[in-house]
Amino acid sequence: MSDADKKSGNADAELIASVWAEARSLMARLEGSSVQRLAVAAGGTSIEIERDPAAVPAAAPPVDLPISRRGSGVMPTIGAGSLGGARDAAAPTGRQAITAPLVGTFYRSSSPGSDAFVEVGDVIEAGQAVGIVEAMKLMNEVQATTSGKIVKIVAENGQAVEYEQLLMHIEPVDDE
Amino acid sequence: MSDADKKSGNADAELIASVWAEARSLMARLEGSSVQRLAVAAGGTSIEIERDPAAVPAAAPPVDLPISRRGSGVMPTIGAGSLGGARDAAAPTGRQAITAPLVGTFYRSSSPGSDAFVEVGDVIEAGQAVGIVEAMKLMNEVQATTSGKIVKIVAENGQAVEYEQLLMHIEPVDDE
Amino acid sequence: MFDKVLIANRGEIALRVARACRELGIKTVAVYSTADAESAVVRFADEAVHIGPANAARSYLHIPNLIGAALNTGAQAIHPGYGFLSEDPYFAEICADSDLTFIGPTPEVMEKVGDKATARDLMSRAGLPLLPGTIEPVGTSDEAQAIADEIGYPVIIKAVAGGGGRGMSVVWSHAALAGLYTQTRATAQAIFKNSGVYIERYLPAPRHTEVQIVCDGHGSGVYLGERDCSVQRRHQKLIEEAPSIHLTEDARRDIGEKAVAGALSVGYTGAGTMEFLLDADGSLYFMEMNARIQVEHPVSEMVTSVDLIQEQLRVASGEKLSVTQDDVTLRGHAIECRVNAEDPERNFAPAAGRLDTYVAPGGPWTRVDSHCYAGWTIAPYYDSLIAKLIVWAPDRLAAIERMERALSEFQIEGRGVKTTIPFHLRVLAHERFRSGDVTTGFIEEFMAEEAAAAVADAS
Amino acid sequence: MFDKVLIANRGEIALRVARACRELGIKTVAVYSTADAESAVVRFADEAVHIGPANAARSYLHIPNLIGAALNTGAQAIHPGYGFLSEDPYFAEICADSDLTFIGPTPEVMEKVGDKATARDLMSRAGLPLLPGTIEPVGTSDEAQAIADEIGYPVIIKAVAGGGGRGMSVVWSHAALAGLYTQTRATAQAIFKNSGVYIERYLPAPRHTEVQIVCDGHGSGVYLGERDCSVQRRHQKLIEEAPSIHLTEDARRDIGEKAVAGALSVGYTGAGTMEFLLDADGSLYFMEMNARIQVEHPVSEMVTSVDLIQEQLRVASGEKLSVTQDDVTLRGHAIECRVNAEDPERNFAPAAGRLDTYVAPGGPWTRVDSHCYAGWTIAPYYDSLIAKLIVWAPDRLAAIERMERALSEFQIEGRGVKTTIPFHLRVLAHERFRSGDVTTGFIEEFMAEEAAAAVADAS
Repeated sequence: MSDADKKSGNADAELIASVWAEARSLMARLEGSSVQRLAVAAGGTSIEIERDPAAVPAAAPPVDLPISRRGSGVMPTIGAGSLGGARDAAAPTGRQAITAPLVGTFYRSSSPGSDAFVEVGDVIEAGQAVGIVEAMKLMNEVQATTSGKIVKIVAENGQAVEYEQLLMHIEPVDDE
Repeated sequence: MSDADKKSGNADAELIASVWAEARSLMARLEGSSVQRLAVAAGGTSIEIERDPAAVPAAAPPVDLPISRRGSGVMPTIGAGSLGGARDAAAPTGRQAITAPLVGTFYRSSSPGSDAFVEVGDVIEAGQAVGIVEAMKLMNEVQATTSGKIVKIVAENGQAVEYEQLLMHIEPVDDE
Repeated sequence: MFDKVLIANRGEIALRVARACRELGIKTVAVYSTADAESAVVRFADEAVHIGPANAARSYLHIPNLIGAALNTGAQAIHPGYGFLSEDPYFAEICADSDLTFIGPTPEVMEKVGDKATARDLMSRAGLPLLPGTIEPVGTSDEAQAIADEIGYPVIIKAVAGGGGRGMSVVWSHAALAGLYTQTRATAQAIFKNSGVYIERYLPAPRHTEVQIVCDGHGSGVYLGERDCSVQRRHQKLIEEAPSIHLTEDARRDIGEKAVAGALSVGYTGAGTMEFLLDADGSLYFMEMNARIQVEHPVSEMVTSVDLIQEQLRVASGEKLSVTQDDVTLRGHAIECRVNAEDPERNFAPAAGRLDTYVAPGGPWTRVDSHCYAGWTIAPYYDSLIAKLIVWAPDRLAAIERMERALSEFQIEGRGVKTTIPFHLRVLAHERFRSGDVTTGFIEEFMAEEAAAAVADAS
Repeated sequence: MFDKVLIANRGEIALRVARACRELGIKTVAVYSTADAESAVVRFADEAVHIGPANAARSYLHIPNLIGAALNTGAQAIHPGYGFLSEDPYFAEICADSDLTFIGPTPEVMEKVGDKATARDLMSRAGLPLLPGTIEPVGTSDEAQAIADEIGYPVIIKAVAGGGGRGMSVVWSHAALAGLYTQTRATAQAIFKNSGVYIERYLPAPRHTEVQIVCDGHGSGVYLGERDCSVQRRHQKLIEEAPSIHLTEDARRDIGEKAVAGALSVGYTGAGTMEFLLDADGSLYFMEMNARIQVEHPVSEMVTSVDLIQEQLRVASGEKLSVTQDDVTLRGHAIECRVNAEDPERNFAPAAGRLDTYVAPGGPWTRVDSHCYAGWTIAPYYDSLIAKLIVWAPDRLAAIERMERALSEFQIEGRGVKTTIPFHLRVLAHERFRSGDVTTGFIEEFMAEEAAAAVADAS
């Protein structure tokens, strides 16, 4: 490489210090501004600042859900319609999702005609069966991961479900 | 690599400082404007600013400045090294670039052996010839676009030049 | 072979030429206007020279700057691509004067085949069939009337210097001739500064069929089969394919041999295309010759396995063709869709802008010739072609299916950017296109059909 | 033909299969682990089912979820791709039990050809040449010694259940045999839970040569020429090409016919590959059979014009092959470079991450099979193959030049992301590779040479 790389450490140190100073000052300046991203490069130095979109005033931040499927697909997929679980799981009320542990068919009761494992309003214990997912003729119990009250049952009896598909919502009971 | 790498650390520091100054001033200028994204690159320097779309008033067209060469090329090009003109043109001192109006060979004098059109330190008038660019055996006069003092001659006699390549710098004379 | 070639063009064809040069071990010089400083060919080439502002008249068409760039970089030859200066004999002459090889025919030959009347006269003598009509310009209204009466109606009056569908009038009856004759001459004078017109039989439903040839400087020439380019909108080709399913093997050989003979008879060198109209009865009529590589050359490459750009470079450097006619065998079927940055919903208005997303299709027998990439800004200054998507398959129907698959995975997005992809998909799905029964009027009829369906839906 | 097929795989091969399905009018169901929710095949497919977490054991290898996904979506068949469950007879059996067509041979055939000793025995009976040595596992050290003495040294001891270069020992002398025999058995037991080993002649400098076949369920089979895959690093193929320049036309026909006869003799259906070692004297020795599509299948496709995935789908659905042996003619030369997210400077350590830039090469005879796009995150959970770059040209040297051109325009960038592209470029530039004189030891020697040069440079 060239002489430029070998120039005195002093000059380098100065340069580096000044770039840091500049970066700090830029950061301060950006607070309250509408700038979302800034990149400056000059003579081998560069500063790049990207801000939290939410911190930018008036901006409606784009929400990225944990499992996102940003409509980029050329073709619709069943996944697209069935990923509600993750979104609802994030709801702030303490409500939690019970999801399918595997791919198969969801049943609310252990056999046709028998009572459902749970109904809306039931208060249950962690580990209690809330349904089954049948796969390859094997019945797999779906268990509640937490204690609480069933507030909503989303999946229907006999419905095909994929991995982690939302089945029902459970909410902690306050006075427990 | 080129002479550019070997120039004094001072010049680098100056350049960097001026780019930062430019970046700050641009940021201030952008507030309230309709610009959403701005990218300027010249020589090895570049500034890129992206603003919160929500802060941009109404239907703001994205502004893309004409010249940008963000060193993204897989292969080096002669263009990459020879766009100094634009950089210096942007310098805040009032210094202006005189660039090649076409592709060809730059000559400082009208014939071998005769005096150069201009030398550093000469004070000249707008429209005065400062050199010629030969293309297809035709001599094309390069004229100063502004009056002032020649402060630096960058292109050498007999050098191949491309469109808008920096030839020399001219600076307004204060008491004019 | 050359050591270094300057590419006097932009966009996909500049990149296509640069790729061929690299594959042959030739160094490349790209040239660019200010608007193209970040272009794919500038990134790809070994060197790049800034030749002027966005305005093509001051950059890609500015001969002194191109010659200067070639001399400054030590290039030995200039490849003109298509469009711009590719068929300009004056440019070819200046290249020669500057000791630069122009990659194409000589200026003299280019001049001859560039003039339609001269080209038709020469090719007719070489055995190529012409439409009944005149070759020489028709001098008076009376003369025009007599000729038209003899040919039989409908006839078409065309400007000698015309092109791109301008300066032409179809005449359906004796009564209408005199008026349209006068009018077409006036139009020709206004547009082309040349009032000369000629008259020939008008085919109401022809197929645009063109034969690809390449000739070297040693007296050899080959034909590489033909292309069907009948899918046109206002004389702009949209979809091209090879081979034409409407030619028999015998007809293909016959017209191919005549095309090569015609080209060799005028001393043609390099790649060239003979355009024909194919009538419903199987007759082919020579229309004109294009003395350059064409946009749609890849479909011929896919079915013949011959690299046309490499052949151009070879013969321009004085080498012989790398193939003989016996080596050229057709295999399978190839289709090209031109993806333009245009909005089909708004009458194909240019819809340029910055590409936020650009994901080209891939996979088997899928070729994309494009200069685009995510982050590239399609400028409004130049033509709207942003990608050529070419597929190959063993037969035409399989090629259509593959094209549909490939188009369906093409992602081009950006503020203000629209493309012809949805339009292509609708054309490919149309029964008439799938059957192959397409003439040059097909797209107008297709669009009228769509418009009528839209009206019916709305009511 | 099927109406709907589930693709039990990920990455480039899942997309490859989905493309073939779309081209045949078959609806596709993609499956994906949580890490692959944004994958190209999920975007491309008609439907997609979430089958488990990133860990492949709980997603791509989790049979109940795959079967459940197929039943839930009404798919009629499952394409296993390569790797994962593609050679698992148990999976094929469960598919059959669930009335799903497994796209591959029957479980019984898969089981037979999957066991190396059985496969060698069967293929030997069908006329395929074996290396001198045993077919059956060798039971005792004394027996091993006797056999080795008879074959002559060097010999190689290999685990019956081995693969990927593990569980093998080369023995150069009588004295070393007993010790290495015991040791290899122990290793085999530890890795493969099967201590069986066999012994055969060791070829110090073989070329990995494999024959592609496809058989339908109507008793027909064709061979599609061979591939040379000698450019390997630790038994991982890096560059593959077709045809091998070391086989004569006669040898090609002979081994091809024997490969088809061998496959048909065991009732093989679908696409499969017979692996051979090619000795310096031109002898071919059968090593094993792979009962699936292979990563490098595109090079065979490019020189034969046959779409192997489409043929797999055809024969699995009960149709006949679309080609006969006479239809299969070789044309030109094809090369594939595997672009892996690995850092060649750090001993090919995985170098995964988010792709900020992904610009695939394009242009003539350049094929990219890849699931990547700008914004995609290469996950560390799966294999490091991110793109297969395949080029075709009329001859091998032109193919190398084209590959160099295509690699030079491949842009893959991201924090932490490194690829094998620079390594490929150095291999392609090496005189020995260009001459074609490459054996399976080439890459080790190449790397040693580079290391030596680096040491010399530093001193």
